[in-house]
Amino acid sequence: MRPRYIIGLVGIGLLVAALAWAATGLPAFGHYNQAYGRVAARDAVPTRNGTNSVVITSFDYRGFDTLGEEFILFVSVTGVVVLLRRMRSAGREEDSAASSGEIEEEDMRASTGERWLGAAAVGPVAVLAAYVIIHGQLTPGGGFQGGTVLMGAAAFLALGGESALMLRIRGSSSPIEIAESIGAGGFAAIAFGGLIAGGVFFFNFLPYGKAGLLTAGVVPLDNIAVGLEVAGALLMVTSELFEQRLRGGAT
Amino acid sequence: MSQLPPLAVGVPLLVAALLAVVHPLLTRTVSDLVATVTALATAVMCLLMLVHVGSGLEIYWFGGWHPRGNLAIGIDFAVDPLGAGLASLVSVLMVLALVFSTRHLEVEQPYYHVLMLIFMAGMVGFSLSGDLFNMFVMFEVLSVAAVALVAYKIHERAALEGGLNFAVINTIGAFLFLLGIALIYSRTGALNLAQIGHFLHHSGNDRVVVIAFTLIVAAVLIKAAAVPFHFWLADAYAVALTPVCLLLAGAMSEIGIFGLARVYFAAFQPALGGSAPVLRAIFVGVGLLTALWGAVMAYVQDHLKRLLAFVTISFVGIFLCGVGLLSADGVSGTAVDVLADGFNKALLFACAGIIQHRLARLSQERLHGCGRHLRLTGPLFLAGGLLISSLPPFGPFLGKSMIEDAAIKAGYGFVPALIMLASGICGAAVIRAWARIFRGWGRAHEHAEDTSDEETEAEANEAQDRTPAVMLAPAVLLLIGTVAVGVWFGFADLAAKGGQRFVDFAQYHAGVYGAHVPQAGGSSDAPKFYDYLYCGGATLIALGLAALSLWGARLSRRWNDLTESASALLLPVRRLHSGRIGDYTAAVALGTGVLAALMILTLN
Amino acid sequence: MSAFLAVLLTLVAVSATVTVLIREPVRQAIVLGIMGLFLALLFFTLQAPDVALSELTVGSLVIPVMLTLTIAKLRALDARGDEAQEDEDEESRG
Amino acid sequence: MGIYPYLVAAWLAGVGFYGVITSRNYVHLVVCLTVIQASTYVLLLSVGFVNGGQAPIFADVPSTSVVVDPVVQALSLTDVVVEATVMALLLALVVQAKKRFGNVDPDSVNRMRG
Repeated sequence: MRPRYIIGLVGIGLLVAALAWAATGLPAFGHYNQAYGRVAARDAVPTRNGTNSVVITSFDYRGFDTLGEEFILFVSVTGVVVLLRRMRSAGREEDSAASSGEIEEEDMRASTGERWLGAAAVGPVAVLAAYVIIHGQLTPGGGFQGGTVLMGAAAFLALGGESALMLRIRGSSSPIEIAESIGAGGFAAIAFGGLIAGGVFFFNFLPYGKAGLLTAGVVPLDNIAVGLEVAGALLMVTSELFEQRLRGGAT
Repeated sequence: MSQLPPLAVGVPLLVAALLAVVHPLLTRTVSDLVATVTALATAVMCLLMLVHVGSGLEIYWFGGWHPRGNLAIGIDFAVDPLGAGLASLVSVLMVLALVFSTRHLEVEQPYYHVLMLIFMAGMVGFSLSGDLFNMFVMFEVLSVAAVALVAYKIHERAALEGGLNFAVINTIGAFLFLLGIALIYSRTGALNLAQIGHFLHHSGNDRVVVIAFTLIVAAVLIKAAAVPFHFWLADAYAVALTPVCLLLAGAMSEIGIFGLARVYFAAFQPALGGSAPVLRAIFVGVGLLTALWGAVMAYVQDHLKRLLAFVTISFVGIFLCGVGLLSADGVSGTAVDVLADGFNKALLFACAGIIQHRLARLSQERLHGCGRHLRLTGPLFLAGGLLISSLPPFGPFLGKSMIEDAAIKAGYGFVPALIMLASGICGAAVIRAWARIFRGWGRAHEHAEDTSDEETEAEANEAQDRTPAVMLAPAVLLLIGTVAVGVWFGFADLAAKGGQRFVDFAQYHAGVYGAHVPQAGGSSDAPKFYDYLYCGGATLIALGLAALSLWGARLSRRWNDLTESASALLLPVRRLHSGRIGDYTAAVALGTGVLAALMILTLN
Repeated sequence: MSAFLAVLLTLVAVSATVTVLIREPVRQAIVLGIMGLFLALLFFTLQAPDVALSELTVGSLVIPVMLTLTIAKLRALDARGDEAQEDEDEESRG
Repeated sequence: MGIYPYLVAAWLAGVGFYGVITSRNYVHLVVCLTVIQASTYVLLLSVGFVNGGQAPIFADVPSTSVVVDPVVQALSLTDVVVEATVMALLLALVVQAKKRFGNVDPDSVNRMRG
């Protein structure tokens, strides 16, 4: 038994014991009773005419946190690009041409059935994604979930063997990259819009509407920006890894 | 209310996103220019904030969500002198780093600039934020950006290892932070620091609070790299691009210390203030251990950047002592020392970068005597070494003397001696490196095992024959800064007021809830005679130790046996820095567990 | 606390333990996906549909996909052997 | 029984730590990190739960009904997606590591660094 295991197990034991000990001091499960959450929930409807107080909380009350989170997304994707693509930046054209050649071979292995499945799945999934994103302030969902679903559409493409299309998305990867950057920048821009229109960073400066899609002021816009950002980010990381795999598979 | 606080974070983020959009249109020069100008603008904004806030407190509520009664609904930036000061330090160092990196061949636009800007925005946001979860978010932003920057040199094995260790340990730190937030939120129903503090002021201390505090402390100590959470640091700093090192060593470790101080004084002080003596003992103990550990490890390093990385760890320990005294004096002393030594460590890393640029390697053995022709870098490096050993009367001396006075005032009379020892050994390591590299003094091959050949891969692929001005100028400016901090005593008084403001929870709470916070009083008393003794002593230790290790063998045959046995004693400690992520994680788990046990036993 | 909730929590704990104990990456990715499923169910039961939706898409779609791609890449690199590694190095310097 | 969810969260954290410490494969290690991360979500969401509370979404329930805490949900909601890309960054590092050292064993660092 390596000394590391002993040290580690002792540490873990103490840590878990400490957490458990703290748990005995927490309010019993289901008896949480503090004002912040109640106020956040109660106010969402009257002040913003939205109904999903979770989304209102994360995009309006605590919008600045979400900005930070979005840039964590952004910066980690940039990191992935730095790590996986930068080495190929020299002569990217020939490179992507070459790898698309490899793609064709890969496609041959995907049965037509899978392809149809993939192709058939894309449309509905994309529509679902759009729905989830724009209804964020009303029903469960929003930019983060919708963006992920949107990326799922692309994943279906990949799984369905339509890698050629996926690669066309990536081969000239600027569209996704730009969409992603616009998502990140757009969110910040909306915050600046609040500064310009309302004199306060992240001020929710649009009319709150009565009911339906156009409520909660800027929250729907935020959701769309985040949706772009998330979909772009996840699509980029997966396609970078995908590309890596294809290159690896080659030769 | 001034709009500077959100702009200081929002502008770099927006520019970073735009850079990523338009990068196909930009040449390297343009993106250098854009990034540097943005950093400069941020620095100006932070300095304006610092001037504007004086020693008061200014609150900015995002989205205009002012608190209702006692309930903070939105997120606030609480701009106080020390927070604004740290933000200014960060952005100024960023400007210098970006200037420094304009001649870096490794750097590839635009990703590098995007990462650097977001890194800076994260650090600025962390030092201004007044909301616990927001601090966590900024913590994540700067960690992830830093990981990408450390692993930037993808074709170097060491860089990847350093990046991986850094990434894993800091991700774990983030999770600990989040667990702590969940616990404290369930107890207080608040995320705003002042509101948490207010709640705890009435509810008092209990086990949930203790464990939450422990977890958050562990997280920030991982970031600050205090023993035993420090292992990742040497691996990461040794391999990062030099301009990144400027920021890592000059600002990021300090960010962790700042986070500890902020979380304690603004949120947990009302509950834990009663047991301050216990906490003081814990923090000062860990701090001294870190200071000495880092110093000794620095002394035995051969690879220059790795040496400086351990110097950074040692100084983190000294900062932790200062903050851990949990007194206004300690905090203000630490503030001065962070400023002075932040510049100073950045200066040394800049010199290391120049050496790497000119001589394309970093192993002292392989550099022996090679630096004779670097007429300007040599003196700069020596000055840095002397300042590391807190040579009176310059910046590091002022900072350390304030910390030492605070320690003596708090009844820790033995702390100054140990700080003297630690900074002396660090100085010895640096000065000896200077003597070897720039003078060729002493014998080559003092170290049996040269562990660093793989890390000495050049950033510029081959040695350059002249030092570009954009590399020399930042170094000179950093030296001037280090010296100036000590020469103009205004810094000390500002820091004293800032410290007063920082530790005053009642005023902080009042300010967050809209009351006007008056300018803080208080001024620093000039260093006493024994401060000169301690710090001068450190310098003497540094010179003596350096001289001994260079020529000791000539004095007596005994010396060799002595060093032999000493390094034999040290071997187990060195083996702990194995570069293996499993070992490091085990150390983190043990450290957190033991910290929790200590707190449980003493605070409850 | 409802029995259903208790069962879900237990399932999460068990699947997490299994995830950690399995050392073979591909099976591990599958079990991780299952854990994501349980987590999503748990969050839904905890009245957190938003988080459940995120966890469902991320935990049982995105992360497994990323893992599989990575594993495939690593396998491919194994297949290529060292000479390929050399030219990668060249490429990265160029 | 009132603290069972918290204990599960603690267990997840411990198990994840164990996996990271004993891992011999970087991919496995990254997965273990996601396990630790799961513990944070379980803890956050269970501390915010209210017996008999509805989801804090008033599309289908009256705005007067008892709801669970939306704040913890907002906190974990964003984090779930974000951490996925952080994992991607780690995996990218792993792929590079494989390229450079030809294996994915965290213990393959064979020289003493000191």
